[in-house]
Amino acid sequence: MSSPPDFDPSVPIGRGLVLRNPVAVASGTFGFGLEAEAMGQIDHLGAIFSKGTTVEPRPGNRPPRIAETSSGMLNSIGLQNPGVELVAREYAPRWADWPVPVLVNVAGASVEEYVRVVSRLDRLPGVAGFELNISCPNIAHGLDFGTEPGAAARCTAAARAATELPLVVKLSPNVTDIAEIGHAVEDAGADAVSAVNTYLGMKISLRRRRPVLPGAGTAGLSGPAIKPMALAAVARLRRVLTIPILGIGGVASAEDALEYLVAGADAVQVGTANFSDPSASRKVLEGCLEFARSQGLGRWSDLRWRGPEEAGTA
Amino acid sequence: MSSPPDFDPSVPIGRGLVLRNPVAVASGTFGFGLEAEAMGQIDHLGAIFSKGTTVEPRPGNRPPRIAETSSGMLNSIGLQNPGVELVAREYAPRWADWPVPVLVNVAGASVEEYVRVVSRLDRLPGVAGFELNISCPNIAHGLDFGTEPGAAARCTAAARAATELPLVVKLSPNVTDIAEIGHAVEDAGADAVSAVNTYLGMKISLRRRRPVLPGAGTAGLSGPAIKPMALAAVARLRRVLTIPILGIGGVASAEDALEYLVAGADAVQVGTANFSDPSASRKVLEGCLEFARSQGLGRWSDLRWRGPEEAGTA
Amino acid sequence: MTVAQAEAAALGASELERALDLEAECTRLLALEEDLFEVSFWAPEMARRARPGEFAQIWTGPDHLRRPFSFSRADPERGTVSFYIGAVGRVTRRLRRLREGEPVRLLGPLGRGFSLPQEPGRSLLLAGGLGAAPFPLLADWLLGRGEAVVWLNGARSPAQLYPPELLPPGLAARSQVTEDGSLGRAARVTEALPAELSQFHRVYACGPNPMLAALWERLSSGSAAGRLEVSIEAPMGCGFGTCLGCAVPLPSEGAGYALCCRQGPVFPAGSLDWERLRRQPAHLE
Amino acid sequence: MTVAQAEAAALGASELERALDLEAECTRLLALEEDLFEVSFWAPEMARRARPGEFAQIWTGPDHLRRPFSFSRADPERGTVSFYIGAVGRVTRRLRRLREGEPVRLLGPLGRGFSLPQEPGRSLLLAGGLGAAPFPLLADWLLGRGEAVVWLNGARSPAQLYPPELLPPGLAARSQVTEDGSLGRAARVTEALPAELSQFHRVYACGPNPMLAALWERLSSGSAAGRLEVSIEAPMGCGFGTCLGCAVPLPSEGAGYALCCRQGPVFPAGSLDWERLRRQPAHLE
Ligand SMILES: Cc1cc2nc3c(=O)[nH]c(=O)nc-3n(C[C@H](O)[C@H](O)[C@H](O)COP(=O)(O)OP(=O)(O)OC[C@H]3O[C@@H](n4cnc5c(N)ncnc54)[C@H](O)[C@@H]3O)c2cc1C
Ligand SMILES: Cc1cc2nc3c(=O)[nH]c(=O)nc-3n(C[C@H](O)[C@H](O)[C@H](O)COP(=O)(O)OP(=O)(O)OC[C@H]3O[C@@H](n4cnc5c(N)ncnc54)[C@H](O)[C@@H]3O)c2cc1C
Ligand SMILES: Cc1cc2nc3c(=O)[nH]c(=O)nc-3n(C[C@H](O)[C@H](O)[C@H](O)COP(=O)(O)O)c2cc1C
Ligand SMILES: Cc1cc2nc3c(=O)[nH]c(=O)nc-3n(C[C@H](O)[C@H](O)[C@H](O)COP(=O)(O)O)c2cc1C
Ligand code: FES
Ligand code: FES
Repeated sequence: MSSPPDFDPSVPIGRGLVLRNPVAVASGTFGFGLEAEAMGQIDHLGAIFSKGTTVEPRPGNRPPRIAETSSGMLNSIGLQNPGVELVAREYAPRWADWPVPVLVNVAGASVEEYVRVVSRLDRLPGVAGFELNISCPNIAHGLDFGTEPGAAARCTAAARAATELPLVVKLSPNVTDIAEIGHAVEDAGADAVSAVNTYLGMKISLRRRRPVLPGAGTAGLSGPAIKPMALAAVARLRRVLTIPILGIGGVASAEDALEYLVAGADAVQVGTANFSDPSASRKVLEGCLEFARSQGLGRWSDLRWRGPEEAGTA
Repeated sequence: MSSPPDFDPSVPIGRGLVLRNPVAVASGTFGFGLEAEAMGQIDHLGAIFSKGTTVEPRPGNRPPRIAETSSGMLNSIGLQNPGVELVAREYAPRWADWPVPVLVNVAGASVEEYVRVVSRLDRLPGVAGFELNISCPNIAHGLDFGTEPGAAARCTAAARAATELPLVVKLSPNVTDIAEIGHAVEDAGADAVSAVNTYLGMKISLRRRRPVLPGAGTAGLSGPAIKPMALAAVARLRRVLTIPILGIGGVASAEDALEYLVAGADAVQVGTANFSDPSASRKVLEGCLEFARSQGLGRWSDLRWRGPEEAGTA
Repeated sequence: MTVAQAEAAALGASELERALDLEAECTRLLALEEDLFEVSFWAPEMARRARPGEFAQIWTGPDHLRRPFSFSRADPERGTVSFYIGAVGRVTRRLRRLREGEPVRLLGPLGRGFSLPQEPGRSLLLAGGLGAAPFPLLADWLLGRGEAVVWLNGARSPAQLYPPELLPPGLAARSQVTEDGSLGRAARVTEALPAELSQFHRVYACGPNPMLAALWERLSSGSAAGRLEVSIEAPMGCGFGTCLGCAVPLPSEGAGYALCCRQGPVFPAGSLDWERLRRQPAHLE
Repeated sequence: MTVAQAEAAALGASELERALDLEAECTRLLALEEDLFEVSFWAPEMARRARPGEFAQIWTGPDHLRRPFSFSRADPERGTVSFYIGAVGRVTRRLRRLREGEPVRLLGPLGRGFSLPQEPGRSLLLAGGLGAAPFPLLADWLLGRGEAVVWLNGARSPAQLYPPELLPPGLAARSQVTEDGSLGRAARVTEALPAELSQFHRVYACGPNPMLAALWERLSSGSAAGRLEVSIEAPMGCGFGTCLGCAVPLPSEGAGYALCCRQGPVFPAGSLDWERLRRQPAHLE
């Protein structure tokens, strides 16, 4: 995929890691990249964010695990993953040969668990960096790190101490003020933030008179429905953070991605759209490059909105 | 509209106010009821929640004020309203003749402003109660009362002291834990809560490289897109509150309304759906009554989900 | 007029009283150049009620808000109403694919249309691109009342021009301008105004905000100022006065906003704040 | 098999390698009783690749996730694939309104289908309602390999029964049962099983989970247990193994879940946890 002449589509996201372009794929929507690699569907990507990885293998939540909603979907996968050991031994070596950096999405029930996952993978060839998932709404206590600035900072600082690789922290949108959390993790050493993870939601089965998904019935909402909220979150973060922001939420087209860049993101991650269209991220990238070409962009940040010129209310 | 035999469709929401049925219309989506009354479109309603009313008339935000999103809409009306004085003198006397209770949605920039609106309308014929809008995201400081339990409680307590009429408090969903706020306002004397108001969102114009809506570009997201989140909020509130809950968010059909009753609401408010279909609330009610009949419901609360039977994760 | 006065004035005067909300079948879709088309629906009672400048809210399904379109024709004899539409986005593109017999929901007539002459005289119709939409119906009514009607048809390029062959017969005069000059004079509508504006008893204009603002600038100081009526667009949530979304700025600071759907979409040009209107995005998003 | 082993086993074995993602035009829609229909698409290469029990993900537009449907027929000569579908919700209702020439997107073939005989013998096909969907294609393949095929066709009522006139020619035997008895015997599929199950080399079943669970209860202790293959449904996010949404419970506690889209949708009945499957809503929401 060629870029427009005199246009540098790359995006630095910290510690020397430069994405070739601003289109990545979001954790949990691309597995560990192996399915897509087999299809030849990874070469164009700016980065791959792996499925959330924990110390021990996790079987995940009992089914059903997903349900569709208006312009969105709910998931309660429950961090099904083969555990860090298998990721280290089987997946990382494969990633080492790929032309795309893979950042491992890390989850845990305690600061110590986060650190153990990071330490095990640190400096392994194939692991380009980490994305701390302090915001997964699907496991007990998963929320706490993401909703309290102190806890978010502690988790970030501990991971920071365990690696020299780029450290991205993925923020929860289920908070009163996302900027407060963003600020805390920037101070604690995050190289970038991802915004956002899924929104807490529920689907009800009227026939069964209970939630569709098991247990408490809550799950994470993603897809086009959340884009307006995620854009607002990114714009809010841009006001207070100096580090790069990876915008996430309902990106399905180049326009969506470019809107995130306007709102203040440095790059985007394509999530749910990968499910309905396995080549979504490729189309997003192609459209973005075409836009840059036709608009004669100098760099992506030319697109960025610099804030309101005038007062907010009339 | 006839109810099934032996079925009582009414819903008490506190202080002796009993809605004939659980289908009301949401503040800001039905004006002050006058347009609909002229069309003969109010007789079926359980209640009308008026447009947000402030002490002084407000011209509202500058346009554009609305934008469509995937399965939702953004609004930044900015509480345009004619002020409490006109509501008291011109509207309330008309409401007094209506077969439907009208609750006035109250907004303000300080506790004192809320109290002044409530005091002016208290005991006026035609005013059946109040809904405190402590959650409007569209005016400066509007958010504060709704996002901090202490402030929410103070505002509620002050309004409580100013009226013996039913007092409903409308909660903001833009918080880390809505149950905490709900708890605070129940303790402070709210007779019921409405959940939820709009979610903070933004739409970007790629062509203009800025938000579509003026000022900071943020606005309130409503419509089917938010239903899964609002249902989760209602279910969460049901766990901790004893007072009635009015469920709001994306109700456009009888199924939607009944889902809220399953999740724990006592009644619902139809909002954005009134715009695309002026007879939406009538259809919602008819469908609910038909469902009650066909399912042989004893009362609406038979529908309510009582919580997970088993552990949340497998 | 203050906000409070405006609200009071509106008391009880509901536009919805005369609106119909019905399912109407497509009777004809005339595809025109580029993405323009004229679509007609079977809605006899609405065809009888529709007045020039009024609009209907069209709904093609539960997944979107209704969309406003001016009546471009209303034929009580055939029982049809028609709309002249540009396929610019989701719903208009869906409308363009309508087939005969397929239904949509129509809510209308809504809004306040053009004021019509008590006694015949001369009218000037200034159409910018899609702004021509309400004029076939307006011309019908004017001509029916014995008015002499001059139609100035403008657009950026011929493909965006209201099709000359669809112009109503019986016009006193018609002229075409395109900005690129490939059809008619190379000019903007505002540059091609007849020299003697004072001869017109009424001037009606509809088109992009910048065109209308430029027009007002030209006319505001002259004798035609009080005779100019414009049809304005604003994004609409409901179309019938309850969402307060369709605010149109009024000139004096305290006056606030008018509702496009209820006090408009047709306004006397002098009643609006052109300074603020001009700054508003020409093409809304 | 532990979770980790399962993951390791799947390494590199991507189902997507042989899947096509293409736009395909509807060539025929056969409306059947009630809300059932058979719809065919022009997709020659997919028709060549499709094996019995495999499925495709259909996409009708950007506003929903894809939906999985088993191939009911695949005709490499005509270049078409067909699906037997019940209009139960949003997308299936949209599919039922497809007209000839209208396109959808198809992603497939996906999944692991039925295992096929190395040498001819006797097969029993047990279809419950819509569960008949994969069997026309399966019967084609079996018959083509000289297999003797018995088809037991069941449903709640005749309207839900796979249309007898569409059953493939050449079956060794066929029988129909409906729960209400209005067509064929009044029985559930599980009550109408042939007495001599041991005569069958293979038993294939597809239908609602409670039917399959009841079947497994009947067969699990007998000699046919190891010969039973079932096609299972699970709500799917992607259909190709990345979302982990389509979990199907495996029996032993530590084993966790299989992915319906990748390790299924056809499973040896003995490999699944029927206790948990039975409790899962029969008709997902
Ligand atoms: C009173 C009134 C009368 C109108 N009459 C006509 C008419 O006769 N013929 C006609 O073609 N159009 C008319 N419009 C504009 C028409 O409503 C919009 O073109 C339509 O809503 C676009 O819908 P969409 O889903 O296709 O576009 P969207 O997908 O919603 O948007 C596509 C593009 O159109 C722009 N747009 C959306 N709504 C409006 C709007 N209200 N005004 C201007 N731009 C908009 C968006 O900003 C975007 O750039 C009228 C508008 C009003 C308020
Ligand atoms: C591997 C596989 C093969 C399938 N093959 C066929 C087939 O050949 N023919 C056929 O008609 N159907 C088949 N299904 C089921 C089919 O996918 C669903 O009927 C379809 O997804 C419903 O989509 P909808 O938008 O119409 O319904 P929705 O509006 O999404 O839902 C309507 C109703 O259908 C139920 N439903 C939705 N998805 C499923 C599902 N995956 N399984 C069961 N119920 C569901 C919902 O719970 C709801 O009650 C298959 C499913 C799987 C997993
Ligand atoms: C099925 C599914 C699984 C997910 N798993 C993870 C995960 O393991 N870790 C994580 O940080 N985010 C996870 N997410 C969240 C996504 O990475 C992304 O933040 C979210 O889906 C919003 O983006 P979207 O609207 O583009 O999907 C998951 C999302 C989905 C839909
Ligand atoms: C145009 C518009 C104006 C609104 N104005 C108010 C208001 O004045 N006061 C208030 O409490 N809520 C207001 N709301 C919020 C609604 O009452 C409701 O809480 C929200 O729209 C969610 O419900 P819905 O999805 O059914 O629309 C407004 C919503 C819309 C769309
Ligand atoms: S469009 Fe809702 S008030 Fe005008
Ligand atoms: S449907 Fe996504 S993993 Fe099976």
